[in-house]
Amino acid sequence: MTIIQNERHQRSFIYRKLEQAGAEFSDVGGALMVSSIPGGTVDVARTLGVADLSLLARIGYKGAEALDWVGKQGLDLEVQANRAFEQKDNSVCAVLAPSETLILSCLAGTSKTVSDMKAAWAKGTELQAYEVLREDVNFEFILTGERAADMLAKICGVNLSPSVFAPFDVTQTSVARTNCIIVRCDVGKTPAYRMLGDSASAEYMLECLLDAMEEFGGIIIGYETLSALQEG
Amino acid sequence: MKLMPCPLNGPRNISEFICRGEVTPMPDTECSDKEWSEYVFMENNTAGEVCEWWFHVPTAYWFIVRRNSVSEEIIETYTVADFFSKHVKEAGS
Amino acid sequence: MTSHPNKRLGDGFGAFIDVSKPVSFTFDGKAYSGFQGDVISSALAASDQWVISRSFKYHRPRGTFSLAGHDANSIVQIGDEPNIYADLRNVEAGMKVQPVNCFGSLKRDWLELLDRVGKFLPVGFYYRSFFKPRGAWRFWEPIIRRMAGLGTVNLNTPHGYYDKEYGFYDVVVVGGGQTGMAAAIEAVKQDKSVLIVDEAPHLGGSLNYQRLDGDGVRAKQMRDELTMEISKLDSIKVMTSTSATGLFTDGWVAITTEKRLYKVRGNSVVIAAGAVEQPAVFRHNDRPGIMLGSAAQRLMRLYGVKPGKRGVILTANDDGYGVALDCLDAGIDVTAIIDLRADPGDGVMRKQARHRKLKILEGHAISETFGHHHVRSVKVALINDDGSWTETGEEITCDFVTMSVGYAPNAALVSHGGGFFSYDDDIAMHLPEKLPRWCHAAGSVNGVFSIEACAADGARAGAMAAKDKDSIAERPADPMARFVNHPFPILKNPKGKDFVDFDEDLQSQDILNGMNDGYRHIQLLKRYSALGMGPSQGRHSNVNAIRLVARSEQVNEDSVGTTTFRPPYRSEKIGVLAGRSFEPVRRTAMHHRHLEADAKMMPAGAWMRPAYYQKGKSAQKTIFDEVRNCRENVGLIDVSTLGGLEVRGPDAAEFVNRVYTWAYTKQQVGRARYLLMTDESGVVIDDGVACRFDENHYYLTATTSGVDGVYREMLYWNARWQLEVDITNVTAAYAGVNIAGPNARKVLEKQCDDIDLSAEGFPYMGVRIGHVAGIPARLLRVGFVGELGFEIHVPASMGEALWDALMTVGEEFGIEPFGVEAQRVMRLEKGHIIIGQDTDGLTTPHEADMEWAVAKKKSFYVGKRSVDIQAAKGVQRRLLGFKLTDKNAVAPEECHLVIQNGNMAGRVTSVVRSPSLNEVIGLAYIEDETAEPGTKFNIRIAGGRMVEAVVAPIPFYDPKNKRQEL
Amino acid sequence: MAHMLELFPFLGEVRLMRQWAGMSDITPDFAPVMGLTPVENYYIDAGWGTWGFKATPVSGKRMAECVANNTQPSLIEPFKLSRFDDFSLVGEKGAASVGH
Repeated sequence: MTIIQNERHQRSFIYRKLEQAGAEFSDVGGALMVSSIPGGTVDVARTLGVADLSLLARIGYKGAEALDWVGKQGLDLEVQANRAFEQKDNSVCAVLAPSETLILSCLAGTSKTVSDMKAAWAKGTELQAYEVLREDVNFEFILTGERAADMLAKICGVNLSPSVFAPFDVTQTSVARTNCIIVRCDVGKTPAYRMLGDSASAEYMLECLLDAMEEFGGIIIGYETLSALQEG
Repeated sequence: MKLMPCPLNGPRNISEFICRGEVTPMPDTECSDKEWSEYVFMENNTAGEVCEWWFHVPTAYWFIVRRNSVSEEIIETYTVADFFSKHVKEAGS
Repeated sequence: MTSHPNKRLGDGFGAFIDVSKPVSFTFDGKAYSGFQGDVISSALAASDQWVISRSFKYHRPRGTFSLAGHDANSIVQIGDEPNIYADLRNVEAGMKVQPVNCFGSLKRDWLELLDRVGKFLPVGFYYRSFFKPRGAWRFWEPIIRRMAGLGTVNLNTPHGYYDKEYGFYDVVVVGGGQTGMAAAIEAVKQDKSVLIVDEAPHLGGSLNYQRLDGDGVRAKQMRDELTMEISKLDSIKVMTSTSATGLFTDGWVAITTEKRLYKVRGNSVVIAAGAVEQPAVFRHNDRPGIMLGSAAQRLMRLYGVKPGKRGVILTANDDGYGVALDCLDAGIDVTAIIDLRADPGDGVMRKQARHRKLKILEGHAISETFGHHHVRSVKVALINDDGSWTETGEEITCDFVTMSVGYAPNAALVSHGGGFFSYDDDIAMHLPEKLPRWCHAAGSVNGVFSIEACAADGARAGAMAAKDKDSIAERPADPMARFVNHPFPILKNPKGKDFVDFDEDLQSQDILNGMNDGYRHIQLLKRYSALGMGPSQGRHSNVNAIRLVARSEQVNEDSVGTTTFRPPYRSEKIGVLAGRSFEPVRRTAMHHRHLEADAKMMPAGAWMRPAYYQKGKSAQKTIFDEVRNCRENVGLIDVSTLGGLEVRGPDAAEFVNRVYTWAYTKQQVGRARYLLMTDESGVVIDDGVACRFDENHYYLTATTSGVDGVYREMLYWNARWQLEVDITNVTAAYAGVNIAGPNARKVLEKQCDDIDLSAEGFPYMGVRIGHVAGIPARLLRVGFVGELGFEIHVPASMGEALWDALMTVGEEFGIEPFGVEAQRVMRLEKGHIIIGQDTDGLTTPHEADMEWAVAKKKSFYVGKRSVDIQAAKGVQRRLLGFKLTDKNAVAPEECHLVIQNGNMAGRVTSVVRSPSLNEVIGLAYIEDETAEPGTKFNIRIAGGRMVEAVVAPIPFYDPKNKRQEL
Repeated sequence: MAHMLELFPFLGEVRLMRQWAGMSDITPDFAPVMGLTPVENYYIDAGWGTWGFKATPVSGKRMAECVANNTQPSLIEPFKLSRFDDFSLVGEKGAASVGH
């Protein structure tokens, strides 16, 4: 198969499946991501779509004083487990526990927060905080569309319907018997869920999602569709 | 399926958890072999109120559950810190 | 009887069918036709096909009985799908329906003769007969097995696609009748989200077919009003043609459809499942044409089908008169109404029936029926004041009989949920006594019958549920309830065939015999007589059996107790229960490279690993070639699945020191050290290596299948110790390879320029951080295989790039990938153990011959005390290396027994014919503390033959470990 | 259930009529406990963890002997309750070579 990604060191955990789906790749914030994919239209995304964000920059911090340290770097967050907080550059800081945060890039991959945090961390800290390599330990997908919650109800035992699971709510639970972090981050007016899980299970999880999505006509989409969706 | 009120994640299906058994203090190093083997092998199997170690798998989170082993009613759940500040500091640490 | 199937009753009848859409299908090979909306039973009845199956024990012809799928009579088979309720399954064009449990044809079942010899098949005969003379069972078993069972399973049926779906509601209402709808409407008033589940294709419950008044219009009106209101409320979700099959803790409701299992959580649950109409017991009460009153009404009102031409109505309540009136409206003769009650009072419908001049026999009963494949006539008996009966000699001809003698609560779900019932003598029925706090029972399942009371009870339960109030077993006053259930609708007949349980062909005498055999407790009686153990789970038999027991024991029904309803409410497909099976598969970053290299993959925990790379050769040859290439040139193995744990913080060293057996506080930065972990009982549970990257940072490896448990235990211990340390599972974050072999350094040098790779600069058991092929990497000079080797850990997303880079530059040095099998061979040549293969659930470090990895001076590590106690006691067995004395002998296998002086003295844990040494080597437990290199023993191999082995020092290969330290 | 269907796909269409669950008694070393106890005239034969069926006749016989003589018969000596006091566990897991 022709593997554009072969030229790169960093490769998405599911890039073969993306290629099989006929994905076009291009550079987003230094990472090779799916720009477009046959059939992955905005209408599809409004109903149900899944995009691979695995190569977007993200980082995590753990430890008794981790939240303090993150706060000191100028991020907006509250000590409230399972809530996420959007930053000025549209990156998202999820508080997983009073002692742990997770910082996700904005969908466009243009946000600087994550790289700034990494740079700041490299300088070292006296605080009781520890870095967590979220880029490699997790895959990241985003599920978009009105039917996303209905689809998730087939593989996840937690109620994620928009009426109950508000924007920037976070849940850490088992999805298709794999531990996942789910953050509600709507795209424009479309309900959407960013989903992180065990990177080694990325292909398995994509298979489960596509199987559950079939009933609603959901398929893989690219970031061009996401940006279109963002505009609304 | 039973619901477990996790101190970190709120009520969740019990299938997301693992129980590690009753909170039992580790006997100190001077204890007799018999006391030690009791600690290692013997369960109290209390019929009634027990305090147990529970683990929420998706978040790798340990906490303490006070429940009735007969009625299976979950009376209260605690973070580890809260539990041990409320109760006697555990031996063996 | 010959009525054309397509001629159905008109106005006011046939609510569920669409007469503009005929459907044709076959039953027992014969062509039939019905209409869309028909169920199999109704379509067959419309064509006068009343016999649907044969009974389980006596193979008596059985027909449409409840029309509700409550009885076993209506069980049929369609193609490969067994155990279908003809009462519930809608007819579809081309459907091929088969009757079950008949030998020969449905009409001529040669096993019918069992019916004649019935008296020789007493209750409990399964346990008592067929065992004498000795060996007789061998003759009888296949025959009985063939006779038993309902339907056949095609062993070639493929795995169908089933899945599941979770649902979340404030209130779940089971039952869409008057009560359920009232409850739902009330709950919505408190603006709650509500789910209504009902088995029927339309809401309404008994309002769809029951008669509430003289002129028979009220029920329909009420149904239409209620369903209209429901349809306007979009916070009510309605699921019809769906069964709630189980109710579990905390409002967990299992709901099944053909292909999907719904796992629904309700904050509160309202059970409005109604009541199950009960049969009367008299001789030959099971003939086709004899049915429940509600069944006749369902036939007429739902499907527009006449139950017959001339009917006898047996009743003990006003509903029976309603059936009679429905028959008259349908143009059917009612030859007589036989009322068990001497003084029936005056219900609205009874008034109407008398007004219509129907023949009514009060204080009478049916003592016996006649007719073979269909009821032809009934014998009338007078009930005496003392409860006994005498035949009046009158025989009434008819072609159907309906029974309306009372109800039992449709209690299954309440009982699943943990509710209890007690028998109320006043209304002759079981009532919910204790309910789970979140579970509310309402309507006739709660002993409430009049339509007004049901509405009130539904509203009550709906309000309680909406407010999440603790449930109480209460009910509104319903004066009518006392006139619904007859306390003893049983005419025990000395000539027998008075069936109590139709599923198991149990007659009233069988119940009494069971008790005389000593099985007096209802639970014992059930298991001895199989009462209520058939497909209908006692829905029609439990109550009458309890009444019989109570009578003969001269106690009241309540003290007899009840048997327990267990899930599912209705038998459900195993496929549906299993749902969509999720089997997580973990793949390494190099997974597809392995596939491209023709790897034979094998599971390792949840992971997939290459066992060996086939290259069209035999497994054995491939594996040995991989070994040879690794020993002679250089090999590359994917070790990404190896567990990885970061331990960071001021107390990192102290923590590692507490959870592992060896000493780590003095471990130098930049060095690796072997890790051995025991649990509190001193049993070896995991191993790996500790890499110390700086004072406060350890990077630990753990076994592939062990790491999750190890991580969990570490968190547990630190939750107790509260040391200032962070533990993170980074297994998936790192892809790893081990490059091993004489040429390993040459290959690595081409891709790594920021680390001194020389033996001096990077000695064995050293660890470094740098770059390989420009990828940030952690390098460990450790080796499982005993050659010069480097383990390289890089970010998972770059693992494939690393693999590609090494394979490319390695080409000139003859690099080849090797799999788990080759690695196992090489580690055994080095005498390294594999936790879980060479250790079991009781192995201590000393038994594993690993005292060297246990720090004697340490004051504490998890399991220390237990290890010390056992060490002091002396070990019974020891894991030792062995060789076969005869190189060419047959190699033993894992778990073959070690035999010393004729006694079992251990077992083999690992064994291989070493390609590097060309002899059979292995590890075995030997229960002989004197055993030392040179000690001989036998191994019992397949077929009981013995091979001689000798204890040998390990490592077998390169004893001085020169190669790995090059 | 899912695993059962992997083995026997054809069972998917078969219907399950009744289900229930019960506790299974398991000892720390997976082997039963038989014989004398610290309590006088109190004997124990438990912890078979559902695997006891085939051993019932002989264990019954030895328990009868145990009760009759109030001594631990040699055949079931290793299964005594007090084996846990001195870590003399019975290698049932070993026999089955059940790993962790």
